[in-house]
Amino acid sequence: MNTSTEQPLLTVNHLTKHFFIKRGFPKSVSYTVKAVDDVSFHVNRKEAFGLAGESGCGKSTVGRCVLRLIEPDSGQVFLQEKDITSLNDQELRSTRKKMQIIFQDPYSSLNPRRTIGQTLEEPMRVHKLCDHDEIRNIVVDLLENVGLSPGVIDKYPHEFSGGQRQRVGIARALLFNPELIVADEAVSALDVSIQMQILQLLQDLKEKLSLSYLFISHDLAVVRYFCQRVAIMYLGKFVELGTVTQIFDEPLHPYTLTLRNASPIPDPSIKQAFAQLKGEVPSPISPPQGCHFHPRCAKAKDICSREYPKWTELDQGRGVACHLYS
Amino acid sequence: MKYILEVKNLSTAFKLQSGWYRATTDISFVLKPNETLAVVGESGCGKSVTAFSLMGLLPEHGSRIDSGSALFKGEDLLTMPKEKLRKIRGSAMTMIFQEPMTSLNPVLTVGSQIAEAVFYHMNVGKAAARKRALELMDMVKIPDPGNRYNDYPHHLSGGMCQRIMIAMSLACEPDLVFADEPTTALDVTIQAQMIYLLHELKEKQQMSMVFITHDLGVVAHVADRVAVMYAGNIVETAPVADLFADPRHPYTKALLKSIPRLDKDNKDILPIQGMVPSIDNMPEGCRFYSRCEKKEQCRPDKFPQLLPIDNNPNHLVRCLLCE
Amino acid sequence: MLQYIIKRLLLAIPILLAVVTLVFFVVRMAPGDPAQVILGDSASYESLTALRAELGLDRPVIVQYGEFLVSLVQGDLGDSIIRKQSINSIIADVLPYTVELTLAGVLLGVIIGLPLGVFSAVYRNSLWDYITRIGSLIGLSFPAFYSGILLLLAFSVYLGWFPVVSDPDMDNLGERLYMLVLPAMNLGLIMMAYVVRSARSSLLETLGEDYIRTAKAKGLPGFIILYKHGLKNALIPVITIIGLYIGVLVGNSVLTEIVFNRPGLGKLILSALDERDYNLLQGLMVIYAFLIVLVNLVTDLTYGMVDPRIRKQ
Amino acid sequence: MNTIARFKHLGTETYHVFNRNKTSWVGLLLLTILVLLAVLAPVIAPYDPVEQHIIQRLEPPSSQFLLGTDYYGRDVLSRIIWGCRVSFIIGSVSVAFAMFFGTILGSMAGYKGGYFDSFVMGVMDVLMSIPTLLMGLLIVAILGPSQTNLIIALALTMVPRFARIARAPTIAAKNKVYVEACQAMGFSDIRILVVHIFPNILGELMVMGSMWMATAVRTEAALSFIGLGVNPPTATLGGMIREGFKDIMSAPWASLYPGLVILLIVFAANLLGDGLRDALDPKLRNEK
Amino acid sequence: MITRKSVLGCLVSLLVLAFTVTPGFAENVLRIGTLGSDAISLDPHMSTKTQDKIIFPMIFNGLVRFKPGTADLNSIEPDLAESWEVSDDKLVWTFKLRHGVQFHDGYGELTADDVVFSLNKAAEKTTSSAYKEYSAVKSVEAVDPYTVKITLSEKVPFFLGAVINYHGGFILSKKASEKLGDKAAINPVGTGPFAFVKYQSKRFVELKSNDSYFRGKPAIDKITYRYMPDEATRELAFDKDEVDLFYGRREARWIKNQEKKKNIVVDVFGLGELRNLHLNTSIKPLDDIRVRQAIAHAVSREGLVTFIGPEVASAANSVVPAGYLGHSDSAMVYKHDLTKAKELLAQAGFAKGLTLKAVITKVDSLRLPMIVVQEQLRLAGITLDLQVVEHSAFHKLIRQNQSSLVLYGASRFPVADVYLTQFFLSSSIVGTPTGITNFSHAKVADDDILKAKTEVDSKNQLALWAAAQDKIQKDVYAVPLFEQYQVWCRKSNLDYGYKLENSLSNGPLITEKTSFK
Repeated sequence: MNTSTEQPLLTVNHLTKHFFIKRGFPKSVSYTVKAVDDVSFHVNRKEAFGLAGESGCGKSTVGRCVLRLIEPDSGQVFLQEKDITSLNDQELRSTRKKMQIIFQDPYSSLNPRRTIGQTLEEPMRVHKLCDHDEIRNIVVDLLENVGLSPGVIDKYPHEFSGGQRQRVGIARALLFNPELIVADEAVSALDVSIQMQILQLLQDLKEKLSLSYLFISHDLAVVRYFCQRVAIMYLGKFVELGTVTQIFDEPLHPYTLTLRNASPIPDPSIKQAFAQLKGEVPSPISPPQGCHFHPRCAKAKDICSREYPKWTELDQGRGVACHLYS
Repeated sequence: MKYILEVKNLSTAFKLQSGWYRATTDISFVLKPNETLAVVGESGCGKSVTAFSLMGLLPEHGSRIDSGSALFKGEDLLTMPKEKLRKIRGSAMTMIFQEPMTSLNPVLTVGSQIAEAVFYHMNVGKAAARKRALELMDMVKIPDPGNRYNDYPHHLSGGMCQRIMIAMSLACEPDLVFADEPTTALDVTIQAQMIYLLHELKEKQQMSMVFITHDLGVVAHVADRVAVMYAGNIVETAPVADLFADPRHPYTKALLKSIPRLDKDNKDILPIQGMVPSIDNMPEGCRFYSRCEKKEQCRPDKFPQLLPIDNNPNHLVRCLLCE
Repeated sequence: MLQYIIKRLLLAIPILLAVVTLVFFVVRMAPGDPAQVILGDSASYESLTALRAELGLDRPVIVQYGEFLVSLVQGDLGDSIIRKQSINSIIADVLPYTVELTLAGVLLGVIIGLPLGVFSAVYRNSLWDYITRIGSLIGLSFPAFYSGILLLLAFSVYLGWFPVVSDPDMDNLGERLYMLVLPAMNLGLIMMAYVVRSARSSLLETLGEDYIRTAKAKGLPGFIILYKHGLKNALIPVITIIGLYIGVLVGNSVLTEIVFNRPGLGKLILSALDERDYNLLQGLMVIYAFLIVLVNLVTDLTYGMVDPRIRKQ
Repeated sequence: MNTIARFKHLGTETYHVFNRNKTSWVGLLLLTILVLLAVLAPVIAPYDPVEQHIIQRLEPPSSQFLLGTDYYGRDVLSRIIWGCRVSFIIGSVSVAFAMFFGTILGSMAGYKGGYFDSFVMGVMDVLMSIPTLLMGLLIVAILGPSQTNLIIALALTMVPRFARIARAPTIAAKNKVYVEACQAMGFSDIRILVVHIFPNILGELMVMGSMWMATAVRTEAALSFIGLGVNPPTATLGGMIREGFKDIMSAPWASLYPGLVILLIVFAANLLGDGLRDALDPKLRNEK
Repeated sequence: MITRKSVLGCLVSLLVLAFTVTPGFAENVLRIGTLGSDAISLDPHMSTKTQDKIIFPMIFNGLVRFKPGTADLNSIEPDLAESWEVSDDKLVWTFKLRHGVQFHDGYGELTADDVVFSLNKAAEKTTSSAYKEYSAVKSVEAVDPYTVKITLSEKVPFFLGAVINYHGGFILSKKASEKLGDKAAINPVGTGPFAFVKYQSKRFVELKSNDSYFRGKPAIDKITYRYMPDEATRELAFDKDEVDLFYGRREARWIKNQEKKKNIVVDVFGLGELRNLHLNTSIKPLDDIRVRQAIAHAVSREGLVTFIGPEVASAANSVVPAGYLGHSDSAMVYKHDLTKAKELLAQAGFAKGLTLKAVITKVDSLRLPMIVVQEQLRLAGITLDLQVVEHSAFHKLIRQNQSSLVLYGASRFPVADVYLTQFFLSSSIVGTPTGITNFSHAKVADDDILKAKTEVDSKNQLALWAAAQDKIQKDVYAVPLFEQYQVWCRKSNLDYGYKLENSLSNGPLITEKTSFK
């Protein structure tokens, strides 16, 4: 698993993104939401890196900042050696071919008024990737790759089921032969039986095309199944990072533990202690002082309410941000 | 009374462009007092439609109940006068919905929405209704109910709103609660709290519950018995331990094999191939036929019945191979 | 709340200023000459020039604009060119007529329109719904002057119930109300059409919301669901429509005033236009723009009253 | 209740809803007839619309003059037919202009956001705080009454409305995931706007187009009624009412018939717009 | 929803009121429905608008007046002046004032000072729009409180016209004018049979009887003079007994309809207003006389008279109105002849037709006939591109030389000189500093017009005027179209107290003798 000798495909250093929102009637107040706050990680080649956390923790924002669909406030994102945050529009467009995204919602991520063929052929036309006559062949190949028959090419998105649409979304992401795919809750909207089909497809493609994934999901079981390494986010910050076995079998951070314990395991013979969980996810507008998790933490100490814990690197690329370990 | 609810051969149809189509066919199940039945299935399998049919909440236009009966404490919900059903609804039989934020009226205070249920069913004054609402809010562990009473839904988090919904559904001490994916829209830590709360309340209140969900993990922790639905049919129903330990229907088996688990390395996961047939294109025979592992041993044209297996009246399966 | 109102009014200042500036220059681009209006057809070139100088119309437009702004800030719209009367008092004379006409129109429209819209939504796709919808669409299509003419023909000429000239004595309340009936009805019927339509569609939309389902699941009586849960939410878009309609209403009130021979801002603006009374025209446009800004403010405040999501955060 | 929603979604198509909505067919039919009348005016109209029969002034409807004659002894029917033509030209051309410029401004503002948005919408707000009719009044008074000036006046009053109509769905579409997908694909802003966003707001624009065409026809009639319409001897419906109004007692046909035709045009356009809206709006679609 | 009940209550009460309230009606109140949407000015020296001209003689007097109901220059009778004398050279006029004439509102007795003040005001450019009429006045002096002497610098064709109860001739109270200052314009104080009470802009002027009027207490107690710009409204208001007297439509068809009604008398009277079609010879191709002749032949007077109706209009044969001193019946008139018109056009090089641009006012009395003319010209192959504009814009555009044809005409003091000077003298050409209303840019008759002004012998004077008219018409600087009379309708029990044949003010004179029978 240790690939530290090789250069990572994606390196993210101290990524930060704050949103300003105005709210209120009659008096409006501006708030700063630290959606992503000083986040660093890397994704190795042919690796699926998971990003897990509850809604509003900023995991999707990280994914979009990596692609610069959202402009990060500070920090760098390197694709190999290229700093994406410093590219101009034109350079960005060509670099984006190496990084693509699969969205959560297979219903809204496809333009309802364009056929599958149009959706897939358009980027190739725009970027003049190949000869006009070849386009169709490439698309057909691609569709076969994602498990769709070429006959769907003239159909509209509404004629498809969710799973099929997600396959189209994947095909679109593969158009430019990318190296990195950001999968933003790519299977969350799908039914369980379809979920696995898509995950397997992604897995196969990874092998076949040497892809890497930044896999964003709230479903820990899916992350465990699909990823090699995973980072847990809480209110804009990483709380823990490590391999899936490390994180899910021996969680260090109390929040990771909480998450793990709260996820119901489909086995009635295992009794889970749901009763111990308390508190709500605080609003990202006003996160608690000190460690964001301390009001809900069973092991909170005095210092937890005062200082945010430093990120501590442990062995084998494992890291945690908790006063218990610093 | 042996059963609090006894549903027989319920079929509900919807109107599409090209005619009426059945969303659920031949739904039969029973519910004992103080029992939780989990109805599990993928989206579109008809689990919510069943609950709405029983609650009388189907849209007035474009839907109809084709056949069946549903005895609630001995009275048929499907044929009783509307006004009588309305009086049962919200008092003896209530429902919790999936989206707590949109299911609460944005322009009314949450407290008044709870009190309203009390006021219209329990024949008490406004002050008493308010008092009862505060009690209920306390019961569902809303901190500082006195102040929260006058909050509007948008002031509260999703978890809190769901607690309000639960309080509302328990206002008149119902005998039966339908919970339609009550935790799906919530974060996993909040979901766990909610599962625990429902469990606790059920112990306290002595009620039966139909818990609709697509999450087998949740099922494992809330249900006494499970009904698995597929494409508008119940395909298997069994006590929860039996179902997980010894699934008999090929769909149940495949489903259990296809879900990743957090506590294990998922080496042996196998997805179910193929797709659910669409409502306007249902096969004549077994609806799972095209995706079934053992379809070579089966015939496509015969529609299987829901029958006890191994002579166990608590474990029913709809499968030709098991008959 | 007061702070909010003040803030909104302050925000309206740039809009008003822009309107005023636009109108000021636009009006002066129009051919025509107030001096000619005052002196009549046979005035000589000399006397026209002399009068223009006396009226200060020969000075650079930018200077006139500056003066206008200065007096506007002091709340003074200046004097009418043609009549040498203060515009404030000219407008104050007729403003009550227009305001009472418009208010009566809106009230009438809402009072009749809202229940009809609710009725139509509740019994949707019934014969009555059909009639109401077609009727309201016809109402919406009526040019206000045409409906006015028809009303005038029917009620004043043939039935003789109402006067042809609705020019009441403002001190006589009875006469005032009596003469208000037909013009208000004209505005009200058109207003009603808008209200019926928006009330119907917004109520229908509301009735499909999740919380209505919740209310049903609670076993509440039908009319409680409709009024307590449905209507209050459905009112919000209706208020928007009423607010938006004010622009149409102003236009319609001008036409109504013409047809019913009623004094008011509309007739005033037409004669100011005819007489090229620049100052009066400017003043009127300022008043109109201000009224519209005011109506928007009232609309927003009403939202706050109806919708707690906007009220406090 | 996603099951039910999905069932209803299945196979619904604009055409079917439009088809089922009989009233919108009535609107289309009515409008078609009126447009045909207008287009074929030179063929259909029994008389030259400006030809005066001074001796037969204000004659009641007869076999010679089906809808009677006006103040100058001109055939009311012929003038109505030609008046329709003017109404349609003014209505459709002004809406087309307003739609074109309004859509460009609105969608650019919505897509770009920021200061550009604030500025454009600020200007639109200013234009909107002058009521339509008064705006028309001012402009026609300055430019002088003529068909072109009327079109300019009407278009100018409608530009901000279309800008608003175009802006909101542009913002909504901008936040749609598929637009984000386009950005991820490296498409230019213009391409996204034109190819991906615009088709999605086209439906709404068509609805509003027919509704505003109704309004434009009505406003034109109102301006003509006030006397700021098209120059004589051109027949306009509003102008006919104005001319006829003084003889309303003795010769109601000269003003009531043209009024009825205005009503018909506006009603038909509204009916069509209503039908289109029902057909295009998925929310209302389920109601029928 | 609390308001709902109360508003409903209001509505119900409205309906109840609708059935119970009927418009008030008091005896001896004369309700007049006039034209125009508002008073332009209640200063008689300033306004030349018809709606104001009508009301002035009710409030004011002149030194002399036409016998009520006439406009005959020979029937001028004393008004505020008891008598007058004129020097042999016709340059010095001495008026003896009536004693004991009281101004309204207690502004005291009329004296020579008031007359001097008023006439000086009328001659002053800034305070009068009629100042030109007084350009020959050298001085106005008060000899004693009851004697006024006026000295002229040159002979004037008909000087009494300047001191008659018309325009600049009205006598105002000096005291009131000084005291009221700017407000005098909306608070007129005169000596007439009716005194001003109040003015409500766009609505009405209210007058009350001047009980101390020197000719006796008026029979009418009160006058409401209501502005009703819309013709149909005036008519309907009369039908519904909301007015007793109103400005009617000057159209025969309409009059016939009115006469069918009971309780109505329609008065058709002079002075007629002449409508001339002025051809702007400074605009091509109207500099070509053949084109002008073609237009003259294309226009059909008979058609226009038919259009308006022979009862209220007659074909005009001169550019000076009939009945004016100096009107000539023998001036050259082109007959309606389409073939000839087309021939002439062809000769001028317009065989395929010709397009002319013209503006016309929104005012019906000019616009409506212009549309008939437009159609008549169309039949001859001349397209008239007509732009309808506001009345003041109409005049502005004419003065900017934007209109090739101008249909215009108005009533003036009934002497040919007034008309010829304003419309056909080269110093009156619009666009020049002294320009007034010479829309044709006519120069051809200058000599005759100027000579006639000072011609002592009235026979020669008439001949000069006739020559002028002939020249103007022969060269087609203007085409005389028709004369249109005044039409007023009154309740049949309303008696003016005199026989109404002509009126200088376009409306019936309401005198102390006017009464309800």
